[in-house]
Amino acid sequence: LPICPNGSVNCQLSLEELFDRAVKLSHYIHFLSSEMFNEFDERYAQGRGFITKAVNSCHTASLTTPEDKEQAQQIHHEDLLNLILGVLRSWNDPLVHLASEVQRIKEAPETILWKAVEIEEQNKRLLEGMEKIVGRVQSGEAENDIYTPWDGLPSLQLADEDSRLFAFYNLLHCLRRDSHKIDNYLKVLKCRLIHDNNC
Amino acid sequence: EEKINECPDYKTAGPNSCYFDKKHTSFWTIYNITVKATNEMGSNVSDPHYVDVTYIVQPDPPVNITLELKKSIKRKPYLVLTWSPPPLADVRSGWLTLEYELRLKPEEGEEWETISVGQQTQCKMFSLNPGKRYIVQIHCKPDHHGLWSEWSPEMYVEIPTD
Amino acid sequence: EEKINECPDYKTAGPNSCYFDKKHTSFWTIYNITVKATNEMGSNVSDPHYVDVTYIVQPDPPVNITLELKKSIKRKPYLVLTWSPPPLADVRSGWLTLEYELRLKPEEGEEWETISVGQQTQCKMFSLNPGKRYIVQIHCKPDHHGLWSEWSPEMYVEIPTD
Repeated sequence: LPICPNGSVNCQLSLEELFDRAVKLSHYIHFLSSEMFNEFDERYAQGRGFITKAVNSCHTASLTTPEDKEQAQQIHHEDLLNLILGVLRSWNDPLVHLASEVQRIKEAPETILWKAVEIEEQNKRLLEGMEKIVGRVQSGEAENDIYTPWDGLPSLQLADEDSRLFAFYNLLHCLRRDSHKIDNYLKVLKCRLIHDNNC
Repeated sequence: EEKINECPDYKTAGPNSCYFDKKHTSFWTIYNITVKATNEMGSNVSDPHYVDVTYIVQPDPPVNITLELKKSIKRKPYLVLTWSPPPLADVRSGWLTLEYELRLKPEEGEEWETISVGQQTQCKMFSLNPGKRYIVQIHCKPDHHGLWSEWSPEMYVEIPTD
Repeated sequence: EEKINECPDYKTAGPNSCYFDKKHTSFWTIYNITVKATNEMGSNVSDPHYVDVTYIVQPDPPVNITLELKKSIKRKPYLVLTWSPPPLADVRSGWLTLEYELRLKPEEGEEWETISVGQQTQCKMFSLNPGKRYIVQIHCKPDHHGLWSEWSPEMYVEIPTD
């Protein structure tokens, strides 16, 4: 199948190809985020009761995101796309610092270090793809205002080990949750826009 | 501040149980569940049990499983299996994505051979022993988190010898 | 509007070549590549060549290949092959799904028999000629787009005659 049958006229990936790749990437990012959280939890969080404090303390909590299937299906696709963009943008900054700060954790295993760097890179890549998708789907100008700042860097550098480890635990816990949301929402959008809700 | 809710339904799941339906559970929320026991002497509360329903979803087994024997160009028999997601699992909307694993073994054999087939709903099985009768089963799981379903009922297929 | 970028690296891939590393390839884009030749008489540009990097991914060959001769209940020999995906290919996360093909032929034979085994990483080979020495190789490819890897190094196995 020739890639560009009519030469350079409109020679770009189809919306379906863009969504296929976005879903593959979001699946991969969430897989890595889950594994990183589990590895960190097993190695640094056992018996410290971090889960009790990690309830609803993500920097993206202020973004109103669909919590079940009905809500996800009621939201307009442009709003859901912009929401995904907003969550991805909100993770750019923390992922940059996570990738560098995680190197300072005592005996941090290579598998955690590698994943932190890989997730940061793939998050940027997914953001690039989402901007292309929004550009294709959006009627008006892409909304740039959905974004929540992150001010968690000082807590990743605290002297007290317990507090510092909790800060990492909480960040990884939120990354696992938000990357799962993004993966779910993208799969819903792909089924809606490409497969007419018949995946 | 923490909102504490009493169990919405003590009956549906039988004695000493609490049943939370869809209205009482949402994804990506950590529920802190404790059980309080009271008698005339007073009461006591269990340690908290933390649950996010995202991680405990268990689907029903796949359905509509078909087995079809085919011959490759070089007359070698191979098996084509197809199946459908469990009806209650809404994969159509994309909210739930399932992955599948199948297992097979010669009827009198001991060891199952398990093959993961990702999100596909069909699979071709090669390298089957002519003249043998095989048992085949399939199960499924949400793509990231959750529990494997039960195995589907056993299905049998005999590989011809010619 | 189309942005035209010059080749980032004329050296790494040897003479008359251009090497694009990860930083210079995005998988959201179809690249239009042309080669411009210039001499004292002037210059000329080739026809455009369109590339989508997803379509040209070529994995490394499978590794850790094991061959094991077994006897079926009816004393007939069969061969069990197992292998692992190439280390650099991240199949565990579902980022890349590989399918495999194996080929074998009697050592002095001419014609390879090629068998596709889908995503399985093990295969049982029946109907082998006792007393014959076989050569076996395996290669792999991304499941949708991409190129077959090189064949794995040749492995030999002799089928016993008793």
